[in-house]
Amino acid sequence: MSEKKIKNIFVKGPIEPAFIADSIAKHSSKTAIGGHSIFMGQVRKDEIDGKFVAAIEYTAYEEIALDKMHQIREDIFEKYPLHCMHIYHSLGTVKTGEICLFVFTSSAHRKPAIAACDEVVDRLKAELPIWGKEIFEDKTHQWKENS
Amino acid sequence: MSEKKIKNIFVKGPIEPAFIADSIAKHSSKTAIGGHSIFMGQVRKDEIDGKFVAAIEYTAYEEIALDKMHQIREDIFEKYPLHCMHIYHSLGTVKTGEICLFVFTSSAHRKPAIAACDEVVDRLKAELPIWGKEIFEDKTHQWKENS
Amino acid sequence: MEIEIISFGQITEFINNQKIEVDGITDTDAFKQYLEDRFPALKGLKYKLALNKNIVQQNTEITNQATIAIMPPFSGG
Amino acid sequence: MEIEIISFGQITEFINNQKIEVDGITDTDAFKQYLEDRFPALKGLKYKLALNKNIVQQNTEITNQATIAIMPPFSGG
Repeated sequence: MSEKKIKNIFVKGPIEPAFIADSIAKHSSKTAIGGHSIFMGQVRKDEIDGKFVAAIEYTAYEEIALDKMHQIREDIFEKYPLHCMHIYHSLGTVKTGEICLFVFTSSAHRKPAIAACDEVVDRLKAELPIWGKEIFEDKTHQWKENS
Repeated sequence: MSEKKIKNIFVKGPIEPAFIADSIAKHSSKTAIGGHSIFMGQVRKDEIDGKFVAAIEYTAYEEIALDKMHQIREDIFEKYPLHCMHIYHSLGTVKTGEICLFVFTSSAHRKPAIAACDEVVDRLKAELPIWGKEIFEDKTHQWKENS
Repeated sequence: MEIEIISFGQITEFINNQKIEVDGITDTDAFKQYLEDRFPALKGLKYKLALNKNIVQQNTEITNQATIAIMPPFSGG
Repeated sequence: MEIEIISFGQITEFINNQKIEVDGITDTDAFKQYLEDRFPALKGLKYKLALNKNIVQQNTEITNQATIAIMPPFSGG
Protein backbone atom coordinates (compact mmCIF):
# COMPACT_ATOMS: atom_id res chain seq x y z
CA MET A 1 0.00 0.00 0.00
CA SER A 2 3.02 2.24 0.32
CA GLU A 3 3.78 3.30 -3.23
CA LYS A 4 2.98 6.97 -3.62
CA LYS A 5 0.00 6.52 -5.93
CA ILE A 6 -2.45 9.30 -5.23
CA LYS A 7 -6.04 8.16 -5.81
CA ASN A 8 -8.72 10.60 -6.81
CA ILE A 9 -11.64 10.82 -4.41
CA PHE A 10 -13.63 13.59 -6.09
CA VAL A 11 -16.85 13.01 -7.98
CA LYS A 12 -18.73 15.73 -9.85
CA GLY A 13 -22.17 16.18 -8.29
CA PRO A 14 -23.96 13.69 -6.02
CA ILE A 15 -22.86 10.11 -5.42
CA GLU A 16 -25.57 7.89 -6.87
CA PRO A 17 -26.94 4.80 -5.09
CA ALA A 18 -26.21 2.78 -8.25
CA PHE A 19 -22.56 3.77 -8.00
CA ILE A 20 -22.52 2.53 -4.41
CA ALA A 21 -24.20 -0.74 -5.45
CA ASP A 22 -21.55 -1.21 -8.13
CA SER A 23 -18.83 -0.61 -5.62
CA ILE A 24 -20.34 -3.21 -3.27
CA ALA A 25 -20.84 -5.76 -6.07
CA LYS A 26 -17.17 -5.51 -7.08
CA HIS A 27 -16.22 -7.02 -3.72
CA SER A 28 -17.93 -10.36 -4.28
CA SER A 29 -14.72 -11.73 -5.79
CA LYS A 30 -12.76 -10.69 -2.68
CA THR A 31 -13.62 -13.77 -0.69
CA ALA A 32 -11.30 -13.05 2.24
CA ILE A 33 -13.61 -10.21 3.26
CA GLY A 34 -16.11 -10.89 6.03
CA GLY A 35 -17.33 -7.41 6.93
CA HIS A 36 -17.94 -4.15 5.11
CA SER A 37 -18.58 -0.82 6.78
CA ILE A 38 -20.02 2.12 4.89
CA PHE A 39 -20.61 5.70 5.87
CA MET A 40 -22.59 8.04 3.65
CA GLY A 41 -23.10 11.74 4.20
CA GLN A 42 -26.40 13.13 2.90
CA VAL A 43 -27.25 16.80 2.44
CA ARG A 44 -29.77 17.87 5.07
CA LYS A 45 -32.59 20.32 4.45
CA ASP A 46 -31.59 22.38 7.48
CA GLU A 47 -33.69 25.36 8.43
CA ILE A 48 -31.73 28.49 9.27
CA ASP A 49 -33.62 31.69 10.17
CA GLY A 50 -36.72 30.42 8.41
CA LYS A 51 -34.96 29.48 5.20
CA PHE A 52 -34.31 25.94 4.01
CA VAL A 53 -31.10 24.58 2.55
CA ALA A 54 -31.72 23.46 -1.03
CA ALA A 55 -28.21 22.27 -1.89
CA ILE A 56 -24.57 22.39 -0.88
CA GLU A 57 -21.94 23.48 -3.37
CA TYR A 58 -18.60 21.87 -2.61
CA THR A 59 -15.19 23.17 -3.55
CA ALA A 60 -11.79 21.87 -2.51
CA TYR A 61 -8.10 22.59 -2.73
CA GLU A 62 -7.84 19.36 -4.64
CA GLU A 63 -4.09 18.79 -4.64
CA ILE A 64 -3.76 19.21 -0.89
CA ALA A 65 -6.96 17.25 -0.23
CA LEU A 66 -5.77 14.27 -2.28
CA ASP A 67 -2.35 14.38 -0.69
CA LYS A 68 -3.87 14.48 2.83
CA MET A 69 -6.27 11.69 1.93
CA HIS A 70 -3.31 9.64 0.78
CA GLN A 71 -1.64 10.13 4.17
CA ILE A 72 -4.83 9.23 6.02
CA ARG A 73 -5.20 6.12 3.87
CA GLU A 74 -1.65 5.04 4.69
CA ASP A 75 -2.19 5.65 8.42
CA ILE A 76 -5.43 3.68 8.43
CA PHE A 77 -3.99 0.72 6.52
CA GLU A 78 -1.09 0.75 8.97
CA LYS A 79 -3.43 0.75 11.96
CA TYR A 80 -6.15 -1.70 10.88
CA PRO A 81 -6.02 -5.03 9.01
CA LEU A 82 -8.13 -3.86 6.08
CA HIS A 83 -8.64 -5.49 2.71
CA CYS A 84 -9.77 -2.33 1.04
CA MET A 85 -10.92 1.22 1.48
CA HIS A 86 -12.78 3.42 -0.98
CA ILE A 87 -13.53 7.09 -0.47
CA TYR A 88 -15.57 9.43 -2.63
CA HIS A 89 -16.51 13.05 -1.99
CA SER A 90 -18.65 15.28 -4.16
CA LEU A 91 -17.56 18.52 -5.75
CA GLY A 92 -20.05 21.01 -7.17
CA THR A 93 -23.74 21.00 -6.37
CA VAL A 94 -25.40 18.29 -4.25
CA LYS A 95 -29.09 18.79 -3.53
CA THR A 96 -30.81 17.98 -0.23
CA GLY A 97 -31.40 14.26 0.10
CA GLU A 98 -28.47 13.44 -2.17
CA ILE A 99 -25.26 11.80 -1.06
CA CYS A 100 -22.04 13.85 -0.89
CA LEU A 101 -19.67 11.44 0.90
CA PHE A 102 -19.15 7.68 0.61
CA VAL A 103 -16.57 5.87 2.74
CA PHE A 104 -16.31 2.11 2.34
CA THR A 105 -13.95 -0.15 4.31
CA SER A 106 -13.67 -3.94 4.29
CA SER A 107 -11.86 -6.47 6.44
CA ALA A 108 -11.90 -10.17 7.33
CA HIS A 109 -13.72 -9.48 10.59
CA ARG A 110 -16.14 -6.70 11.32
CA LYS A 111 -14.48 -4.61 14.04
CA PRO A 112 -11.54 -3.23 12.03
CA ALA A 113 -13.80 -2.28 9.11
CA ILE A 114 -16.16 -0.39 11.42
CA ALA A 115 -13.41 1.35 13.41
CA ALA A 116 -11.49 2.32 10.27
CA CYS A 117 -14.59 3.72 8.58
CA ASP A 118 -15.41 5.85 11.59
CA GLU A 119 -11.86 7.15 11.86
CA VAL A 120 -11.60 7.98 8.15
CA VAL A 121 -14.79 10.06 8.33
CA ASP A 122 -13.52 11.96 11.37
CA ARG A 123 -10.14 12.68 9.84
CA LEU A 124 -11.53 13.55 6.43
CA LYS A 125 -13.85 16.15 7.94
CA ALA A 126 -11.09 17.66 10.07
CA GLU A 127 -8.13 17.51 7.71
CA LEU A 128 -9.27 17.81 4.10
CA PRO A 129 -9.47 21.32 2.62
CA ILE A 130 -13.03 21.05 1.35
CA TRP A 131 -15.68 23.74 1.74
CA GLY A 132 -19.44 23.51 1.59
CA LYS A 133 -21.57 26.49 0.62
CA GLU A 134 -25.15 26.02 1.73
CA ILE A 135 -27.49 27.39 -0.91
CA PHE A 136 -30.96 28.29 0.37
CA GLU A 137 -34.15 27.97 -1.60
CA ASP A 138 -34.12 31.75 -2.23
CA LYS A 139 -30.58 31.49 -3.69
CA THR A 140 -28.91 33.24 -0.77
CA HIS A 141 -26.15 31.24 0.86
CA GLN A 142 -24.06 30.70 3.94
CA TRP A 143 -20.80 28.83 4.39
CA LYS A 144 -21.15 25.51 6.14
CA GLU A 145 -19.19 24.86 9.30
CA ASN A 146 -18.40 21.41 10.57
CA SER A 147 -19.47 21.09 14.17
CA MET B 1 -41.74 3.43 17.27
CA SER B 2 -43.31 1.69 20.19
CA GLU B 3 -46.29 -0.08 18.71
CA LYS B 4 -45.70 -3.81 18.77
CA LYS B 5 -45.31 -4.25 15.04
CA ILE B 6 -42.87 -7.04 14.40
CA LYS B 7 -40.91 -6.44 11.19
CA ASN B 8 -39.52 -9.28 9.18
CA ILE B 9 -35.75 -9.22 8.72
CA PHE B 10 -35.27 -12.47 6.82
CA VAL B 11 -34.47 -12.67 3.14
CA LYS B 12 -34.23 -15.92 1.20
CA GLY B 13 -30.69 -16.33 -0.13
CA PRO B 14 -28.10 -13.57 -0.49
CA ILE B 15 -28.78 -9.86 -0.13
CA GLU B 16 -28.17 -8.29 -3.53
CA PRO B 17 -26.25 -5.03 -4.04
CA ALA B 18 -29.21 -3.73 -6.08
CA PHE B 19 -31.46 -4.28 -3.06
CA ILE B 20 -29.04 -2.23 -0.96
CA ALA B 21 -28.95 0.52 -3.58
CA ASP B 22 -32.75 0.62 -3.58
CA SER B 23 -32.78 0.89 0.17
CA ILE B 24 -30.30 3.80 0.03
CA ALA B 25 -32.21 5.57 -2.75
CA LYS B 26 -35.44 5.47 -0.74
CA HIS B 27 -33.85 7.79 1.82
CA SER B 28 -33.40 10.72 -0.55
CA SER B 29 -36.83 12.02 0.44
CA LYS B 30 -35.87 11.93 4.13
CA THR B 31 -34.15 15.29 4.13
CA ALA B 32 -33.59 15.49 7.88
CA ILE B 33 -30.99 12.74 7.57
CA GLY B 34 -27.34 13.80 7.47
CA GLY B 35 -25.51 10.51 7.96
CA HIS B 36 -26.06 6.87 7.08
CA SER B 37 -24.10 3.96 8.49
CA ILE B 38 -24.16 0.53 6.89
CA PHE B 39 -22.69 -2.76 7.94
CA MET B 40 -22.68 -5.73 5.60
CA GLY B 41 -21.58 -9.25 6.44
CA GLN B 42 -20.07 -11.20 3.54
CA VAL B 43 -19.46 -14.95 3.46
CA ARG B 44 -15.73 -15.63 3.65
CA LYS B 45 -13.96 -18.39 1.78
CA ASP B 46 -12.28 -19.61 4.96
CA GLU B 47 -9.82 -22.48 4.78
CA ILE B 48 -10.27 -25.12 7.46
CA ASP B 49 -8.02 -28.18 7.43
CA GLY B 50 -7.23 -27.66 3.77
CA LYS B 51 -10.85 -27.33 2.69
CA PHE B 52 -12.50 -24.12 1.54
CA VAL B 53 -15.90 -22.84 2.57
CA ALA B 54 -18.16 -22.64 -0.50
CA ALA B 55 -21.32 -21.34 1.17
CA ILE B 56 -23.10 -20.86 4.46
CA GLU B 57 -26.59 -22.23 4.95
CA TYR B 58 -28.52 -20.16 7.48
CA THR B 59 -31.42 -21.32 9.59
CA ALA B 60 -33.18 -19.50 12.42
CA TYR B 61 -35.79 -19.90 15.08
CA GLU B 62 -37.65 -17.18 13.26
CA GLU B 63 -40.32 -16.26 15.80
CA ILE B 64 -37.82 -15.77 18.61
CA ALA B 65 -35.36 -14.04 16.31
CA LEU B 66 -37.94 -11.51 15.14
CA ASP B 67 -39.16 -10.92 18.64
CA LYS B 68 -35.59 -10.35 19.90
CA MET B 69 -34.86 -8.11 16.96
CA HIS B 70 -37.92 -6.07 17.83
CA GLN B 71 -36.62 -5.61 21.38
CA ILE B 72 -33.18 -4.62 20.12
CA ARG B 73 -34.77 -2.14 17.72
CA GLU B 74 -36.76 -0.55 20.55
CA ASP B 75 -33.68 -0.33 22.75
CA ILE B 76 -31.61 1.27 20.02
CA PHE B 77 -34.27 3.83 19.11
CA GLU B 78 -34.50 4.64 22.81
CA LYS B 79 -30.76 5.11 23.10
CA TYR B 80 -29.89 6.97 19.89
CA PRO B 81 -31.64 9.78 17.98
CA LEU B 82 -32.14 7.78 14.80
CA HIS B 83 -34.36 8.52 11.84
CA CYS B 84 -34.47 4.97 10.66
CA MET B 85 -33.00 1.52 10.93
CA HIS B 86 -33.26 -1.36 8.48
CA ILE B 87 -32.00 -4.86 9.11
CA TYR B 88 -31.89 -7.84 6.77
CA HIS B 89 -30.42 -11.29 7.35
CA SER B 90 -30.28 -14.15 4.89
CA LEU B 91 -31.82 -17.56 5.38
CA GLY B 92 -30.86 -20.55 3.25
CA THR B 93 -27.74 -20.69 1.12
CA VAL B 94 -25.37 -17.76 0.70
CA LYS B 95 -22.23 -18.42 -1.33
CA THR B 96 -18.77 -17.06 -0.57
CA GLY B 97 -18.51 -13.43 -1.63
CA GLU B 98 -22.24 -12.89 -1.23
CA ILE B 99 -23.84 -10.71 1.43
CA CYS B 100 -25.74 -12.33 4.31
CA LEU B 101 -26.33 -9.37 6.63
CA PHE B 102 -27.28 -5.76 5.96
CA VAL B 103 -27.72 -3.25 8.79
CA PHE B 104 -28.56 0.33 7.85
CA THR B 105 -29.01 3.21 10.32
CA SER B 106 -29.59 6.90 9.64
CA SER B 107 -29.56 10.01 11.77
CA ALA B 108 -29.26 13.80 11.49
CA HIS B 109 -25.60 13.70 12.51
CA ARG B 110 -23.13 10.96 11.90
CA LYS B 111 -22.13 9.72 15.35
CA PRO B 112 -25.47 8.20 16.44
CA ALA B 113 -25.90 6.38 13.11
CA ILE B 114 -22.42 4.85 13.39
CA ALA B 115 -22.74 3.89 17.07
CA ALA B 116 -26.22 2.42 16.59
CA CYS B 117 -25.14 0.37 13.58
CA ASP B 118 -22.20 -1.09 15.48
CA GLU B 119 -24.35 -1.94 18.50
CA VAL B 120 -27.09 -3.56 16.40
CA VAL B 121 -24.55 -5.84 14.73
CA ASP B 122 -23.06 -6.86 18.09
CA ARG B 123 -26.43 -7.59 19.65
CA LEU B 124 -27.82 -9.35 16.61
CA LYS B 125 -24.86 -11.74 16.55
CA ALA B 126 -25.10 -12.45 20.26
CA GLU B 127 -28.85 -12.58 20.78
CA LEU B 128 -30.61 -13.80 17.65
CA PRO B 129 -31.16 -17.56 17.33
CA ILE B 130 -29.64 -17.94 13.90
CA TRP B 131 -27.25 -20.70 12.85
CA GLY B 132 -24.77 -20.88 10.02
CA LYS B 133 -23.69 -24.21 8.54
CA GLU B 134 -20.47 -23.83 6.59
CA ILE B 135 -20.61 -25.98 3.49
CA PHE B 136 -17.21 -26.89 2.07
CA GLU B 137 -16.43 -27.33 -1.60
CA ASP B 138 -16.51 -31.15 -1.13
CA LYS B 139 -20.05 -30.91 0.38
CA THR B 140 -18.93 -31.74 3.90
CA HIS B 141 -19.85 -29.17 6.50
CA GLN B 142 -19.17 -27.73 9.91
CA TRP B 143 -21.28 -25.52 12.12
CA LYS B 144 -20.13 -21.92 12.28
CA GLU B 145 -19.32 -20.37 15.61
CA ASN B 146 -19.28 -16.65 16.23
CA SER B 147 -16.02 -15.58 17.76
CA MET C 1 -47.41 -35.07 30.05
CA GLU C 2 -46.66 -34.29 26.43
CA ILE C 3 -43.76 -32.10 25.36
CA GLU C 4 -42.84 -31.13 21.83
CA ILE C 5 -39.10 -30.95 21.22
CA ILE C 6 -37.62 -28.92 18.39
CA SER C 7 -33.94 -28.66 17.70
CA PHE C 8 -31.70 -26.26 15.79
CA GLY C 9 -28.25 -26.02 14.27
CA GLN C 10 -25.90 -28.89 14.93
CA ILE C 11 -28.31 -30.35 17.48
CA THR C 12 -30.61 -31.32 14.58
CA GLU C 13 -27.94 -33.89 13.71
CA PHE C 14 -28.71 -36.00 16.76
CA ILE C 15 -32.10 -34.84 18.07
CA ASN C 16 -35.04 -34.84 15.68
CA ASN C 17 -38.14 -32.78 16.20
CA GLN C 18 -40.52 -35.04 18.13
CA LYS C 19 -43.30 -35.24 20.65
CA ILE C 20 -42.45 -37.08 23.83
CA GLU C 21 -44.46 -38.34 26.76
CA VAL C 22 -42.66 -37.76 30.06
CA ASP C 23 -43.67 -37.94 33.66
CA GLY C 24 -42.18 -36.40 36.76
CA ILE C 25 -40.47 -33.57 34.87
CA THR C 26 -41.83 -30.30 36.10
CA ASP C 27 -39.21 -27.72 35.29
CA THR C 28 -36.53 -26.87 32.75
CA ASP C 29 -33.62 -27.93 34.99
CA ALA C 30 -35.11 -31.42 35.28
CA PHE C 31 -35.76 -31.43 31.56
CA LYS C 32 -32.11 -30.60 30.82
CA GLN C 33 -31.08 -33.54 32.96
CA TYR C 34 -33.50 -35.76 31.08
CA LEU C 35 -32.17 -34.55 27.72
CA GLU C 36 -28.53 -35.05 28.64
CA ASP C 37 -29.25 -38.58 29.87
CA ARG C 38 -31.08 -39.45 26.70
CA PHE C 39 -28.77 -37.58 24.29
CA PRO C 40 -25.27 -37.67 25.80
CA ALA C 41 -23.88 -35.67 22.84
CA LEU C 42 -25.58 -32.62 24.36
CA LYS C 43 -23.28 -32.67 27.37
CA GLY C 44 -20.28 -31.30 25.51
CA LEU C 45 -22.28 -28.43 24.06
CA LYS C 46 -23.28 -25.06 25.35
CA TYR C 47 -26.96 -24.98 24.56
CA LYS C 48 -29.99 -23.00 25.58
CA LEU C 49 -33.64 -23.96 25.86
CA ALA C 50 -36.61 -21.95 24.72
CA LEU C 51 -39.90 -22.77 26.42
CA ASN C 52 -42.95 -21.85 24.36
CA LYS C 53 -40.86 -19.45 22.29
CA ASN C 54 -39.20 -17.73 25.25
CA ILE C 55 -35.53 -18.24 25.85
CA VAL C 56 -35.08 -19.85 29.26
CA GLN C 57 -32.91 -17.65 31.49
CA GLN C 58 -33.56 -19.42 34.79
CA ASN C 59 -35.26 -22.60 35.92
CA THR C 60 -38.88 -22.41 34.78
CA GLU C 61 -41.94 -24.58 35.32
CA ILE C 62 -43.03 -26.77 32.42
CA THR C 63 -46.69 -27.46 31.81
CA ASN C 64 -48.41 -30.00 29.59
CA GLN C 65 -48.26 -29.39 25.81
CA ALA C 66 -45.13 -27.27 26.15
CA THR C 67 -42.88 -26.74 23.16
CA ILE C 68 -39.21 -26.78 24.08
CA ALA C 69 -36.52 -25.75 21.63
CA ILE C 70 -32.93 -26.89 22.06
CA MET C 71 -30.55 -24.29 20.66
CA PRO C 72 -26.76 -24.47 20.27
CA PRO C 73 -24.69 -21.23 20.38
CA PHE C 74 -25.93 -18.68 17.86
CA SER C 75 -23.89 -17.96 14.78
CA GLY C 76 -25.83 -15.46 12.75
CA GLY C 77 -24.41 -12.42 11.00
CA MET D 1 9.21 39.48 -4.66
CA GLU D 2 6.18 38.00 -6.36
CA ILE D 3 3.61 35.93 -4.46
CA GLU D 4 0.54 34.26 -5.90
CA ILE D 5 -2.45 34.35 -3.59
CA ILE D 6 -5.32 31.89 -3.94
CA SER D 7 -8.35 31.87 -1.70
CA PHE D 8 -11.04 29.33 -0.81
CA GLY D 9 -14.49 29.10 0.71
CA GLN D 10 -15.91 32.30 2.17
CA ILE D 11 -12.55 34.02 1.77
CA THR D 12 -13.13 34.06 -2.00
CA GLU D 13 -15.84 36.63 -1.26
CA PHE D 14 -13.32 39.29 -0.29
CA ILE D 15 -9.94 38.10 -1.59
CA ASN D 16 -9.60 37.26 -5.26
CA ASN D 17 -6.89 35.08 -6.65
CA GLN D 18 -4.09 37.45 -7.60
CA LYS D 19 -0.37 37.95 -7.96
CA ILE D 20 1.13 40.54 -5.70
CA GLU D 21 4.49 42.23 -5.50
CA VAL D 22 5.67 42.63 -1.90
CA ASP D 23 8.93 43.55 -0.27
CA GLY D 24 10.24 42.88 3.19
CA ILE D 25 7.99 39.88 3.82
CA THR D 26 10.14 36.87 4.42
CA ASP D 27 8.00 34.43 6.37
CA THR D 28 4.40 33.32 6.80
CA ASP D 29 3.88 35.16 10.11
CA ALA D 30 4.78 38.43 8.42
CA PHE D 31 2.58 37.51 5.50
CA LYS D 32 -0.40 36.96 7.80
CA GLN D 33 0.14 40.39 9.28
CA TYR D 34 0.28 41.86 5.78
CA LEU D 35 -2.95 40.05 4.79
CA GLU D 36 -4.87 41.12 7.86
CA ASP D 37 -3.82 44.75 7.36
CA ARG D 38 -4.90 44.67 3.76
CA PHE D 39 -8.05 42.54 4.24
CA PRO D 40 -9.40 43.35 7.71
CA ALA D 41 -12.28 40.87 7.23
CA LEU D 42 -9.71 38.09 7.73
CA LYS D 43 -9.17 39.07 11.35
CA GLY D 44 -12.44 37.62 12.60
CA LEU D 45 -11.83 34.29 10.87
CA LYS D 46 -9.88 31.22 11.79
CA TYR D 47 -7.91 30.60 8.65
CA LYS D 48 -4.88 28.62 7.62
CA LEU D 49 -2.27 29.22 4.98
CA ALA D 50 -0.81 26.71 2.58
CA LEU D 51 2.58 27.55 1.16
CA ASN D 52 3.31 25.88 -2.17
CA LYS D 53 0.62 23.26 -1.46
CA ASN D 54 1.76 22.47 2.07
CA ILE D 55 -0.40 23.48 4.98
CA VAL D 56 1.57 25.86 7.16
CA GLN D 57 1.88 24.48 10.70
CA GLN D 58 4.50 26.90 12.00
CA ASN D 59 6.19 30.04 10.80
CA THR D 60 7.90 29.22 7.50
CA GLU D 61 10.20 31.13 5.15
CA ILE D 62 8.67 32.46 1.97
CA THR D 63 10.71 32.64 -1.20
CA ASN D 64 10.06 34.41 -4.49
CA GLN D 65 7.31 32.96 -6.74
CA ALA D 66 5.60 31.29 -3.80
CA THR D 67 1.95 30.31 -4.03
CA ILE D 68 0.06 30.96 -0.83
CA ALA D 69 -3.46 29.67 -0.28
CA ILE D 70 -5.75 31.25 2.31
CA MET D 71 -8.16 28.67 3.69
CA PRO D 72 -11.09 29.13 6.10
CA PRO D 73 -12.12 26.24 8.39
CA PHE D 74 -12.81 23.06 6.45
CA SER D 75 -16.37 21.85 6.05
CA GLY D 76 -16.25 18.75 3.89
CA GLY D 77 -18.20 15.58 4.47
